[in-house]
Amino acid sequence: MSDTQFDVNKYIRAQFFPQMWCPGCGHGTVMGALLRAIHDLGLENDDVSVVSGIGCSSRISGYLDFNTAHTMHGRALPTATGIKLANPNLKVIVPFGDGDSTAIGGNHFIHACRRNIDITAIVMNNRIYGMTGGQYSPMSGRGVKASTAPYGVPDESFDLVELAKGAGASFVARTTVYHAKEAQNTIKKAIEHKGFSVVEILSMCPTQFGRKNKAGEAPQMMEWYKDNTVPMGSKKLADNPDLIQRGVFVDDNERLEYCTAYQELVIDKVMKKG
Amino acid sequence: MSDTQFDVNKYIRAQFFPQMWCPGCGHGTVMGALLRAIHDLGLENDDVSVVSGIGCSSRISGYLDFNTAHTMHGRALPTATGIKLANPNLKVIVPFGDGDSTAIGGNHFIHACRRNIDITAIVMNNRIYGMTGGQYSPMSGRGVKASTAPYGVPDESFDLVELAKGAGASFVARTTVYHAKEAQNTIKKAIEHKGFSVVEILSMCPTQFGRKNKAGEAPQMMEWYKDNTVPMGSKKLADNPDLIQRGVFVDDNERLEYCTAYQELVIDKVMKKG
Amino acid sequence: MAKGKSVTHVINRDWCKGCGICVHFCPKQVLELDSDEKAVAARPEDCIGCKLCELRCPDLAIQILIEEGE
Amino acid sequence: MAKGKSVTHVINRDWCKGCGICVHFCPKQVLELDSDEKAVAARPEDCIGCKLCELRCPDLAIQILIEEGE
Amino acid sequence: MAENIQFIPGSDACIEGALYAGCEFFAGYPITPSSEVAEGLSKELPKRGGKFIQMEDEIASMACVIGASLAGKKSMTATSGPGFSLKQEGIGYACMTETPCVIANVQRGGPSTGNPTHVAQGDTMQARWGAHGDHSIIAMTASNLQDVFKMTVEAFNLAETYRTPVVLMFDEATQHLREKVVIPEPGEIEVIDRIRTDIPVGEQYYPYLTDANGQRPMSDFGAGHRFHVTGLHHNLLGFPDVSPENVNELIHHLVDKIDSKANEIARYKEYYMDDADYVIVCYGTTTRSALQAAEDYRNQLGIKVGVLELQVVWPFADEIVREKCANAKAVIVSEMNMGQIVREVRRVVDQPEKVYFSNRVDNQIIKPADIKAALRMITGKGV
Amino acid sequence: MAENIQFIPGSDACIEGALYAGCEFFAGYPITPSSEVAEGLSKELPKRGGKFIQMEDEIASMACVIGASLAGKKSMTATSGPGFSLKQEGIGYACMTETPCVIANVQRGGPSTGNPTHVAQGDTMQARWGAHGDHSIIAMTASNLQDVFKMTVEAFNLAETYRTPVVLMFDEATQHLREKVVIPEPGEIEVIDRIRTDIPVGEQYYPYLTDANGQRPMSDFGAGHRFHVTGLHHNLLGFPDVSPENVNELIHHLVDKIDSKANEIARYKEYYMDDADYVIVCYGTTTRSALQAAEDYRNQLGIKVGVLELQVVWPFADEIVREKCANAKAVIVSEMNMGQIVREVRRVVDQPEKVYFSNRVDNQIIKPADIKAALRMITGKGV
Amino acid sequence: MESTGIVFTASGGQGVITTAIILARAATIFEGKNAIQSQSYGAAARGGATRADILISEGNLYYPKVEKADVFVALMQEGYDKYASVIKPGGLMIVDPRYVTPGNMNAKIVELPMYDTVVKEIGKPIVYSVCVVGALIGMTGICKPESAISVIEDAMPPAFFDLNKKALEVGITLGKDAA
Amino acid sequence: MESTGIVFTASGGQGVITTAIILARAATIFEGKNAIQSQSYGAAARGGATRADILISEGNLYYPKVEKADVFVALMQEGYDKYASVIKPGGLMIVDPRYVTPGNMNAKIVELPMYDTVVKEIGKPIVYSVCVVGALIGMTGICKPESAISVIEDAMPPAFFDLNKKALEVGITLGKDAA
Ligand SMILES: Cc1ncc(C[n+]2csc(CCOP(=O)(O)OP(=O)(O)O)c2C)c(N)n1
Ligand SMILES: Cc1ncc(C[n+]2csc(CCOP(=O)(O)OP(=O)(O)O)c2C)c(N)n1
Ligand code: SF4
Ligand code: SF4
Ligand code: SF4
Ligand code: SF4
Ligand code: SF4
Ligand code: SF4
Ligand SMILES: [Mg+2]
Ligand SMILES: [Mg+2]
Repeated sequence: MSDTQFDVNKYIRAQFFPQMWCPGCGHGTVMGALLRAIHDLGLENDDVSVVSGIGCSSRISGYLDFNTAHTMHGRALPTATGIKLANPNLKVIVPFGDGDSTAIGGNHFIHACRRNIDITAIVMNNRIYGMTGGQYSPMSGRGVKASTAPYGVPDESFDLVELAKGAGASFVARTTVYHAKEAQNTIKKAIEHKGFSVVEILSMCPTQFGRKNKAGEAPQMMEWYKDNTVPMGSKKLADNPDLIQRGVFVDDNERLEYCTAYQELVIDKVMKKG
Repeated sequence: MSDTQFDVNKYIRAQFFPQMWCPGCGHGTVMGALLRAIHDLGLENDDVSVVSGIGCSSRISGYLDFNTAHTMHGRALPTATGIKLANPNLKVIVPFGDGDSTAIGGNHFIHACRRNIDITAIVMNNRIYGMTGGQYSPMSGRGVKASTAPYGVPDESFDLVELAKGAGASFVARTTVYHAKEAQNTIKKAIEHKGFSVVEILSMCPTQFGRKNKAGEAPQMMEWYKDNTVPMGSKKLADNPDLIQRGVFVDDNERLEYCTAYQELVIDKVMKKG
Repeated sequence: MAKGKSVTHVINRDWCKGCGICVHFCPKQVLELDSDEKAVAARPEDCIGCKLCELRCPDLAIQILIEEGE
Repeated sequence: MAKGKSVTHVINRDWCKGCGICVHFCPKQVLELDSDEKAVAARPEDCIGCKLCELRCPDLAIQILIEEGE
Repeated sequence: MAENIQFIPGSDACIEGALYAGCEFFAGYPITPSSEVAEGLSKELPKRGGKFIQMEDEIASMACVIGASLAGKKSMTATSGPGFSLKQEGIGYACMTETPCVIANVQRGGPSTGNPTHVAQGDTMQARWGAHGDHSIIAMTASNLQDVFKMTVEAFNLAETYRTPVVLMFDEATQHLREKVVIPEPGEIEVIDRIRTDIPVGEQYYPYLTDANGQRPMSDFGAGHRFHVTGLHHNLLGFPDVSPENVNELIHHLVDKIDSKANEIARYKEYYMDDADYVIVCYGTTTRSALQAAEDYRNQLGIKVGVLELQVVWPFADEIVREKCANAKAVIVSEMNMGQIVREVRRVVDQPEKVYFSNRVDNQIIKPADIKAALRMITGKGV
Repeated sequence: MAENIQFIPGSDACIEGALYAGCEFFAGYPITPSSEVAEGLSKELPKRGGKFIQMEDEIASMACVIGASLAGKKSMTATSGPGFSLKQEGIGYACMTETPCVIANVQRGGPSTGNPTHVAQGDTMQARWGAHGDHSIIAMTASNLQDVFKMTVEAFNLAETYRTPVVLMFDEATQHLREKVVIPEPGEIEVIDRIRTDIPVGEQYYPYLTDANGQRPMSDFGAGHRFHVTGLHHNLLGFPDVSPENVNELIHHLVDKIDSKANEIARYKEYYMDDADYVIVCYGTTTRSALQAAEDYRNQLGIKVGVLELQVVWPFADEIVREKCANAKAVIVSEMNMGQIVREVRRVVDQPEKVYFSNRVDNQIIKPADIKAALRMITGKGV
Repeated sequence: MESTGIVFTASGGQGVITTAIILARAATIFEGKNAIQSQSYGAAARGGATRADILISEGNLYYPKVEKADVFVALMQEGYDKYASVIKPGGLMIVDPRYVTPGNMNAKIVELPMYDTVVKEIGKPIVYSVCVVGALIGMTGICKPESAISVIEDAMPPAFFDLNKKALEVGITLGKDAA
Repeated sequence: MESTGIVFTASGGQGVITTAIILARAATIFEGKNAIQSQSYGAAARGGATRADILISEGNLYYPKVEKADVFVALMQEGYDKYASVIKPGGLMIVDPRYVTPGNMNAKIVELPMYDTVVKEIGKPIVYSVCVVGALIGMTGICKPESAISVIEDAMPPAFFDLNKKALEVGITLGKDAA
């Protein structure tokens, strides 16, 4: 644990600041929470690898002074899996968009959950494809307006927490950019967790989602998360079941982590045999 | 509902029989259950489309006298989605392997669950890649021996029922080839269900899984399913939580089906507007 | 045999692959594999017409025909 | 201002994009956007050092420095 | 106005073309700079009872389009470089199963994620060779928006005629610029509908039997001619058959049905070619600058430069290009890549050594000056 | 025995080669006929502390291999046609990010699912052009198992030397037949290890800066030179830079670093070429029958037939092939496809009209008789 | 056949692409000319200077970017700095002094306070882009006012027609006065 | 350099590929010759006739399939029917009469009751494939018995060595007797 003062400059590539995200883009808040969590954990820059896909969110890897890879759309997790398995000493963190993680990358997401490889996935969920101009994502939800859903999205969204649970993730949490401190602490716990951890952070895209859905400017969109989320199991849910729950839904330390499993069940086993 | 006598010849392409599956391959039993369910429902051959991927299991489409497509490995569901959305009158059934559905096809699987498109997915789960020579699948489970896991599989398997639930499927069931009548009835219910339905049928591959795992011949492997599964919520679970549950875990008719959603929320809406 | 019923075991020997499933699970030990490893109804008179063999046969090789009365 | 503490608002004007988040959510209305649409601490004396502005700023543009005592 | 004149971007020209051709189904996954095609069709298709679906990725989109086509709908998808790479397996399946469909690949800077908002022509060879195994394919381009419209209509026509996927190789520049497009009246451009079998339901239908017209008439899933489709080597009934004779015949069919019809399939435009001493061979956006260079050389120097614009790039029109270049003192191939079609031109002309290459790979539209630089090098004169 | 002689299938020869070269990581997804490579490495790698992982699909496998390589491990994957198509986007990313890795593509009958258990060479052009955007690639083959071993070692060497993905274009026939392989002692064949930077940790490291040796030394994730990797056009530091100058330079680098080194990268074998009047150009399994045909013609007819076996097919060795074929009365290109490398040969030789094509596309190994039929056609004599 | 090339530069929200399209559409659809409009974005995905090009001609138009602009319109300093050199020697350069302080240029530089005029006379900054169309027409006669009005009528919701027409007229007056 | 081509055909479980490999390995590793072994499967993914080819030569070996077999060994009727025509005129054809009834062929047909002998003399059908190796050696001398024994020693678990050696000897005797 770090007891020094948090200095953002330790963690960023300052030459790229101000970053390219739009004014009020929630992704920046997530980045702040991530850096503070890393600071809280006292991790060295060299020991961290940040791997992202493609999307506004995924630009994050370029801004951070770690071992960083900006991969292909949807392929952050398998690339991160290669990095982690090749060098289990690295703390591997994968911050990526809702599209990157649940649309094109959905398969890698569920398999990373299943394998329980020690990677922290941070889904920067703005419920839209920000980068490509506001097409709907699997997280948009029915009725949302998007550039490919001028009459409203006809399909249901995933509940990412349920999906991760169903796929077997051993740490699953949800928070929002409004709850920035909570986000920081949740990410911290997730990184500490030995196994695959998923943190969904409800983020916002004022430019694409906000405008098309008359959701207001960034502060109003942040307000919405304040008003429409409650801590896990809150009593308010009884009255209003549409409220979104925040919290740590799964935190299971019993499940064998993949790199450990490979070491113990394969390498050690064959070495002992041999 | 059909009241005529079940005649297998009505549904098969007899020129390909005896089919190419190994002696005792469970996939044949699944095929039988499927055909009986179709017969029970009184469906006309012309009204049914069977779409599969690639694998021993997926050879099923070639054997059946419907509108059949043997697609690419993992791509049965999106192909079926195109067929169904283009012609919602067809009953579209997708029988495919555990590898086809949950490995390479895992993303399409969860998205079909999410969209709730009226397709019946029948996962012929033999816990192995039969066709390619017995490599492990995401359904094999830790410790299973496979041609790519000579020291035992290091990774955990999916619980397909949980995965489908987590992804939002509106009908989710599990049964086994031992419980052939139950399988028939479950498939029947699944086809009747308006929305995406998932039926996991525990099948067996004596050739690849059986031999490598000393699981005995086909009858012994079938026995195993008798001994190691129980109906959903059975009391036996208390004593032995490793037992696998069978039954219909989700059957939700409230959720809007995708073709209907598209018709009502998009086409009808714009037509009314226009 | 079930009272008042006559059961015929139609076994398609070209399709049967001798997996033994029907034999193993027949509750009445009606079936056997012959020397060609094909299923045969060795004791048809014991058959109760439960059709479990038909339902489980992976090769669609057995059909149980039940005629009521005599 | 919280007793015995001195709070400095370090706002990086090059990085601030004027989104207004810090302004909107400051519990004490300490912050404002100026005519360049940049955040400024208009009423620094009201600041309670809660750092909510710093935590939420998407542009890492605010830092709240708190010095104990005087 | 009698004429339907529009001033629209290339993406809209493509959408209008698709609708004119009778496109009823679109499945896609967004990617710059192709997304506008999806966006436009998400708006327009349901107005006509057609369907638009956004899939989870490009692979699913391609499979979905194939499924819809099997069910009888004229279907298309649109993508760009990375997505085009992902669709290759599906495109190969469409080739193998002879399922008509249209794939727009709006090219951007590559390789990899490259430069999403800028222009390139780096996927030209990929369109021909991107999928594994022997096959052939039709790929088309256009240099102005009227032709974007027209080639889109033609793409659907060729897909149905040859039962094959057709790739529209547009690029960021044509998609994003706006220009006048005259939308023809219905009937003005021929629209070829799916060629369906007239075998009565109940009789044996061979999905892969060539009829007297050289066509392989189709049936729709659900239309009563229950048949089988597989990506395995298959016989005329569509069932797997890997006997050497059958495989040999199948592979030849898949390649020959397109490559041997190169002259029929060819679409190209000639500008100032009658008396051209120098021929610029080009396709897509580069044509625009080639035309400028040619006119300037003619008008200002009296040097007879002609332009041969290939609108169908695959199958490559060997004979046509050879013939058109036969009398040229020099041929300049102009592309926004490191040299793709120039290989073909060198392969087919009688004197490869007179073929020069003028390119640009900095994701900027090739300029008239770029081509003039090549002309200056060859002719010794410049404007 | 002093020598380590083995009688093993091609898949094992490939595995032995990979282990000899120091492969430490394999990620893959099974597919016939490549699965044996995965199976063997799943057994052998952990014995040496290496890692094997079976991923959810080929796309994930390719990404995983790239990740492992970034973390400093010599890594490979193996696949076949359909999987090779799926890996194209990842291969392009590896090209763009200059990440060394080895991809074995064990070719089978295509297109699409085709004929998984039989042989073909239908993916030759795909290896070069399968990924979108301008890039180049190294692709190698072998016709006997000693060379399968050797080329596998060389593939790793070339991958590290040129910081690029290298494709091993084996086929079902070489993978499944068994033959004698002599495993050399360690050191007998040079093994090139990753060329790592000697910039001290803490100083500015440029991951894409060419040093005085023409190399771009690497660092591993975690080794202290924190750097960035992206598939966007990037500068020498690895950060996005889409300025036209930078893009132009990058694209030229990616293509030129390989294409301009074609002579250095080239590996080929000459048989009876010294005095050959007729040259058979071939690669992979077809070479075996070409050799038989050449020997029979020489021994029985005294007709001087030579064989030029290309072991590196990409970059195509333009100059070498031109030179070797210069004195031939006729050149026969023999492939198990509809004509892929023959296009290159025609492109590079001085007299394309003397290049003949002998093929087979029925998924059977090309026979000596097939090549002799071509020789008979050309020479008028037969054996 | 000679063509006229106009380059606009502005920041994302200023609607300069709309300006360019209205002009180009007026020329093509209502005056039978040819026109091409294209735009480019900076390296930045968001924000930064937008550039819109139009070329108008009685004849054919090929290369779609303006290589040498007859008219350059700058509504943003960053864009001005980046693109001003596109102007033809002696060309016409129109800037809105609210946003742009032009430097020394071999061009006829006209400072038109378009934004302030719109705010003053109409009060709705949203019609700024239409006012710019008017100003250009007023200064150059690049197309007939009626053509631009027809485009507006065609393309904009009727409720906004009067407002836009007014903005156009305000622009024309401003332009004419400066011409 | 002349080569000897041998084709085996059997059903999946009969281990004929093992037979072929033992022979080829003996020839290469222990006798310094060249050998190639290859196999093919029918169109059926499962079951059906397996065919294994080996070519042995002192010189180079190229095309890996046997085009004309010096020796043809059939342990299964379906395979016999399918592949028997590969035999060279006058070649040696060995069949196990338990499984195969040979037709008329321009070849020296030898019926060796290998399976029955194995069952009788050893009792473990698993060593059938090694017995076939022995029979071939016995009849043709294609390699030295010691070489085959060395291969067995190398490749098989020691616990089974005696059993396999015995099977080899049984086969050799059977072969020699028929030679
Ligand atoms: C293979 C591929 N397909 C599509 C794209 C285009 N693309 C880039 S980012 C993106 C979606 C981004 O959405 P998300 O992940 O939610 O990130 P956001 O921009 O919203 O932060 C898409 C579709 C691509 N780059 N590559
Ligand atoms: C793109 C692609 N990757 C891999 C394969 C190889 N392949 C064919 S079937 C199969 C797995 C089959 O397993 P499963 O779906 O469980 O079916 P089973 O054979 O067990 O019934 C694989 C990996 C392929 N055909 N295509
Ligand atoms: S478009 Fe949306 S997601 Fe992208 S930077 Fe802007 S606000 Fe953020
Ligand atoms: S290999 Fe397994 S899955 Fe395939 S047919 Fe045989 S028993 Fe069935
Ligand atoms: S279950 Fe079917 S295939 Fe198996 S033995 Fe009985 S009849 Fe034969
Ligand atoms: S019907 Fe029942 S009792 Fe009769 S043979 Fe079949 S399993 Fe046995
Ligand atoms: S939150 Fe940050 S960027 Fe937004 S106005 Fe405040 S300081 Fe500026
Ligand atoms: S620290 Fe708290 S009180 Fe002070 S300015 Fe920030 S938000 Fe306002
Ligand atoms: Mg998003
Ligand atoms: Mg399986």
